[in-house]
Amino acid sequence: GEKAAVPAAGGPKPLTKIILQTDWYAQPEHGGFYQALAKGYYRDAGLDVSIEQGGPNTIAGQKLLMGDIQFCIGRSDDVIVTVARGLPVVIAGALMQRDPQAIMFHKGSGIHGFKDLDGRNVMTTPGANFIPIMEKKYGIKISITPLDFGLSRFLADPNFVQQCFITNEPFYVRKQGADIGTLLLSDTGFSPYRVWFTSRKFATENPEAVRAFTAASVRGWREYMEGDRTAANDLIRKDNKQMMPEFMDYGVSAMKQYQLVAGDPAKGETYGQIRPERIAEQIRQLVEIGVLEQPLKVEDVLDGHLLLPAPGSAPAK
Amino acid sequence: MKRLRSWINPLCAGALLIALWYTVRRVCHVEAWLLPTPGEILKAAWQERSTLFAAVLITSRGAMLGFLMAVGGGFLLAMVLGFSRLIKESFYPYILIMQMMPVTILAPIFVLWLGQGLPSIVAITFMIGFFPIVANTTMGFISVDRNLQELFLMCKATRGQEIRYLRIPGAMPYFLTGMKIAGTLAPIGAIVGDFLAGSTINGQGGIGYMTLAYSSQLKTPALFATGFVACLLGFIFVGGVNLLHWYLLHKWHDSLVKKE
Amino acid sequence: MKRLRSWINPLCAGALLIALWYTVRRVCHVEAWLLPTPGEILKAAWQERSTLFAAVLITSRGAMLGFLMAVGGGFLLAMVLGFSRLIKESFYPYILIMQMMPVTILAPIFVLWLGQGLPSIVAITFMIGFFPIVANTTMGFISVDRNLQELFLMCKATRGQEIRYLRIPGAMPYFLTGMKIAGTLAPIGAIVGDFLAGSTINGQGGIGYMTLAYSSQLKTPALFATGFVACLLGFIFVGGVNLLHWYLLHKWHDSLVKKE
Amino acid sequence: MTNPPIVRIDNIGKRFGTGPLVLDGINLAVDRGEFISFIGPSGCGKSTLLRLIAGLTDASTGSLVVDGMTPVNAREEMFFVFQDANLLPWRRVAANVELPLLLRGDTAYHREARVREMLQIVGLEAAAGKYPWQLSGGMKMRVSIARALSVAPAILLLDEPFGALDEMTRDQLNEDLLRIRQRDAFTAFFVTHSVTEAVFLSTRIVVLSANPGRIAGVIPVPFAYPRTAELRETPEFLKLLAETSHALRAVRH
Amino acid sequence: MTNPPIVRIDNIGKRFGTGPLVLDGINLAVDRGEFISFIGPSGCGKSTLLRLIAGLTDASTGSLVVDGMTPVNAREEMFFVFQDANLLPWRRVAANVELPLLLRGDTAYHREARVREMLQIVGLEAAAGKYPWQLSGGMKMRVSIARALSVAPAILLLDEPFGALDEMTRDQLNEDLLRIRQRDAFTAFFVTHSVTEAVFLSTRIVVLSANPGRIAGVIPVPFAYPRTAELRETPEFLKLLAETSHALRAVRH
Ligand SMILES: Nc1ncnc2c1ncn2[C@@H]1O[C@H](COP(=O)(O)OP(=O)(O)OP(=O)(O)O)[C@@H](O)[C@H]1O
Ligand SMILES: Nc1ncnc2c1ncn2[C@@H]1O[C@H](COP(=O)(O)OP(=O)(O)OP(=O)(O)O)[C@@H](O)[C@H]1O
Ligand SMILES: [Mg+2]
Ligand SMILES: [Mg+2]
Repeated sequence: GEKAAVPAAGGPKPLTKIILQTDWYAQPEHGGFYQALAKGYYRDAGLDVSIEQGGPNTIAGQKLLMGDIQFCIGRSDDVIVTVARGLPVVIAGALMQRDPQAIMFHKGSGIHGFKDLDGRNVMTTPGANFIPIMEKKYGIKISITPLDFGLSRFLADPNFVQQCFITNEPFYVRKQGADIGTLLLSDTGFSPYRVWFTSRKFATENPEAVRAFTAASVRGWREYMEGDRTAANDLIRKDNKQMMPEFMDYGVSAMKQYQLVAGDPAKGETYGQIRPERIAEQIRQLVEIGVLEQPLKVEDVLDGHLLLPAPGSAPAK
Repeated sequence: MKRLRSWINPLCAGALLIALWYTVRRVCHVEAWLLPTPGEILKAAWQERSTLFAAVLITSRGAMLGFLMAVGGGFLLAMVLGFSRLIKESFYPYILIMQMMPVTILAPIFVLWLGQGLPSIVAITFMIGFFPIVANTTMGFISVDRNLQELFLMCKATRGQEIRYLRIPGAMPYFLTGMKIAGTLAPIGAIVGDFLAGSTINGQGGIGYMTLAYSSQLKTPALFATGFVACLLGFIFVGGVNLLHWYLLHKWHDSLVKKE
Repeated sequence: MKRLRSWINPLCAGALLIALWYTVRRVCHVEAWLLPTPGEILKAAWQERSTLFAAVLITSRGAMLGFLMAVGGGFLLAMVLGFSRLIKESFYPYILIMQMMPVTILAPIFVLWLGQGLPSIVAITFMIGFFPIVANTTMGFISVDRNLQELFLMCKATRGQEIRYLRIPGAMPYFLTGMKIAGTLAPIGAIVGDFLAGSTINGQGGIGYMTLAYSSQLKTPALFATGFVACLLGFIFVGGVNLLHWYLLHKWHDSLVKKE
Repeated sequence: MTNPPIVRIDNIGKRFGTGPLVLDGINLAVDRGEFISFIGPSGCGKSTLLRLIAGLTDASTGSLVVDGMTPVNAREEMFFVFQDANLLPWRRVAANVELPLLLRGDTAYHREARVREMLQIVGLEAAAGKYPWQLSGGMKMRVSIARALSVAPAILLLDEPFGALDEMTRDQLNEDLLRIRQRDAFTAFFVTHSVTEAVFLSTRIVVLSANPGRIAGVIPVPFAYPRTAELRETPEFLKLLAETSHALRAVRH
Repeated sequence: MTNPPIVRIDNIGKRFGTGPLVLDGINLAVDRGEFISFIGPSGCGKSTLLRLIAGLTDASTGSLVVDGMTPVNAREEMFFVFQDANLLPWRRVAANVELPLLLRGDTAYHREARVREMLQIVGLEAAAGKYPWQLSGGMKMRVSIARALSVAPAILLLDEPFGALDEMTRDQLNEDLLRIRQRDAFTAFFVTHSVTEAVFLSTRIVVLSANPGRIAGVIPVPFAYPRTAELRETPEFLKLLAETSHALRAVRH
């Protein structure tokens, strides 16, 4: 990572330059970052943050290690696999306590739970970790069609089953009058976080910046979910003209409805929180299905010094 | 009169195809979100005109640069291969590998080395378009009339002269055909590039991005409009190549000369 | 001796490229997860051999059928276009549209009409491969020597006879070049088809599926192994076409005849 | 009542595109069974005239009737020995000779016999299995001649068929041609640069002048058929030869 | 002390691939400035012999030395008028004639003058801007001749250059060729089917027999240069003509 060379003498502290690469085109699922950016929380924390949008083939992990970017977004299980494959990255904070990925199906197709997927064809990401875990847990076998991010085949075929973001696709298919049901993947018992992570190198060299980024992001997220979203939404729309207000509202309400971002307060979950136990559980599950040849230590993917001080407490300034 | 006919025929055929299209929609009960009618597509194109226009501008840059590089690079490569049997024998298999290696696998490397956006898109377009040119031009080079080769031997022509004055002009019909194929592949290449290595600039993506966005939003008419816009882009390439074809060959080549 | 040389050269070149590869890894500090070494790739290929083998079987079926259909269909289409100026003028633009329309847009329609799996994959492979054949063969058809055309006029040859005995043999060098291009595109077509219309039957996907799976699991060496397996498949096609080229042309065509 | 001419050329003019006149005011009526030779300087329009008769190109002015039809419709009755051998490079010698027979639907049995016969006439039995690129220039032309003779057309158009052949072969083929003519009674239009050949073969010799091509004179050849090699030595023959040579030389400006 | 021969052919034999012998036991030593004509039946190997001298094909047995070098190395001094005109279809007439000059690096100024001169000799000034497909057969050959003459080679190989030309043009070009030879003193190897031409042009006539091609006889032509059109009418000329014709006919079996 490179730092901005702003002279320190007497002036403001030099800002650390940070690029966050998201996992998709700008959308409400990135709202908190945009909020923090729009409201200047990053700047207040001494960071010069810019957000790069991802897309269908974002290779964020590699870019992280090349030093092209400093943070990116992904599921915690993918981060674990990334580390296991020898890419030294580290999780810094959770943007969602529960992953928004879900299975979407037509109401009339006779699916009520995961068990009913047995023998069916599901359009999803090949190689996704939830597949073998789900198959194992429910004793089912599915066949897979690669996800093409389109929806017309789902609409055309009443028996079509497709993976989706619960905050996203249901909006469009419902608009076309489809009567659909969804199953959140985290209900399978395999519940990864959606996290932001950085390279070990950057974290070691700039622990302050990482902590500051996490704190400002959490602040942004809290405000995006609970406060006035206009600033963030304007920025999102600027980055992605396809974002209609109606759609963004839907996304936010879905995130709220399924307690995706802050999690379940009853369980003590909150914005940004990462619990090592959950990471350990995910590692165990990944070993069980053979994705990991040998178990990792939680410390391989987490660095306690970087995480928020304690569950539930206010974000550090 | 002749010129008129050359417009009327495709128009009639087009009308026929459109009629067929509407019939399919009716008879097979296909829905708009799967196969919109030309009318719906036009309407969507009009509604989205500013977005589409901006997308085309972005993509056409990548397609054009990639196409030009494929043409230039393919031609040069074919020339090198034609120049030396040794090089051809040694490296042709690896050129084939490069062509046949799925671009999805190489895309991450491009992105990391060239960065997200235009350079990577151009590289991907190049990858997709250059082989037809290499294959055709090489075939043109080695198909040169033996008798003319003997003439050049008698002239003590250097290898370079032989290539310049004999093989290149002789291979033109093949080269231009390769260019035509590359021209149809260039927009596709840029779209694939957009998928694999694109980025949105000021919130505006290229055609590849738009197809993804529209298809994930179920805006099928707009999706098809995007497709046709991509075709229009392709027509510009193919039209340009056809003009070049005419310009270079109409004086002498059997495909164009009107012998009375 | 000659035969030996034709093996040694590519092998030397290959050794050179592999050395270059290792050097790039060393010098540019590229990591295994971006560009694995040939050794790592081979290891991964060996570890995943059963999966890869099954994937190749699945994909090669689609690629082979799609290739054959592209060859047959492209040839027929070129013949029809060569047969009738009217048809050519009327429909060529629409053939171009079909070629240039991004396959992602048409794929859902194929899947709906042909069903998931092989038929759609074949259709997509066909779509990707047929135009090089059409373009080349058409060019071959219209490049036929005028003097030979006059001979056929004097023979009162029917249009069909002219095509069979004059245009088809005369267009062979062009047609075979088109076939070569289609051959390199066929595995890519099947892989794209796998992306867009494939599904895992009995838990086993084709090569396209495997590239997606490996890349989402960050198994980069295995990903590259998949790519090389795709190339191997392509080599079979290109090799077949080369054999055909030799068989059909070595007796008379300047590209192969050894005139002493 | 006389028979109508098999070919009637009426005031034909020909220019290519917007170029200069290549042929101008050509008038000629040819009866069935005649053997017409065209001689004239290089580039005067002889090949063009043959192509006009064959309907391979259209006259710019004037009219041309072949056997009561347009040239294009009368093609069935004609065959052309082109100035270049015009062989299909992918067919062996025998297959090249066979081609017109194949195209008109003759049986394989008949074709084979016919091809063998024709190759024998032109002395190429031994080369039947060769490809065109393996032939010498003269051999190619002989294949082309064999091909034309194989169809036994009513009208034979020959554009310098024997130009690439040595004297012996040429004389031999001249005699062969007359022998076949005796049997098949074809009408011939024959372009040559050899005055001897023209006098030996023709019923009439048409001398063309150049720029634009015009008929400078028509020389009737009175010798009766069958003509034999001895004719070449007779004083009448030599006289006509000198006369024709003179007429040809007069054409040059 | 005599000069060494410019071309020495020693017991040359030639077969293509595993085919029959095409040329057998050819021996010939040619002095600088000679004009050697080859005559013989079609397919006897005349073109092959020229191609051997030019180094365009290798002898199967025997040795061939051109100006003390291998044929390939001596190519600089040679030029070939091929049996087919062999023009580049994408170059206009003038550009085709210009080609060898261009390739050897002559200046544009010199090239233009030379091309104009050569086209004038072959009578094609008016066709300078035409493409090959717009030319008559004879015109194409004349372009090819102009191209060869333009480089003024020390050794000129001519494969039936005048076969497609009318008598007048041919005689004219014969005389032109001798005139140029007077000036440039090239050595010529000349294939022809016209005995008259051979006798008129040559210092020696080589008669070849066929299957395999062998030298059946070498006829020296004693007439002094410069030779003019009148020579053709002299009794000595006619006598040698008859003699050569006889030798040629004797070759046929
Ligand atoms: N490339 C080749 N491959 C095989 N055979 C060949 C080849 N070229 C020529 N021949 C054979 O060699 C023999 C001599 O051919 P060549 O062209 O030298 O004859 P030629 O004396 O020039 O005859 P012509 O007067 O008809 O031009 C012929 O029988 C021909 O079939
Ligand atoms: N397709 C064409 N386009 C333009 N001009 C042509 C074409 N064909 C022939 N010509 C011109 O027409 C004239 C006559 O040509 P043609 O071939 O009839 O001559 P020719 O009498 O057969 O000569 P040769 O004895 O040399 O074969 C020439 O000047 C030639 O340039
Ligand atoms: Mg002519
Ligand atoms: Mg010859």
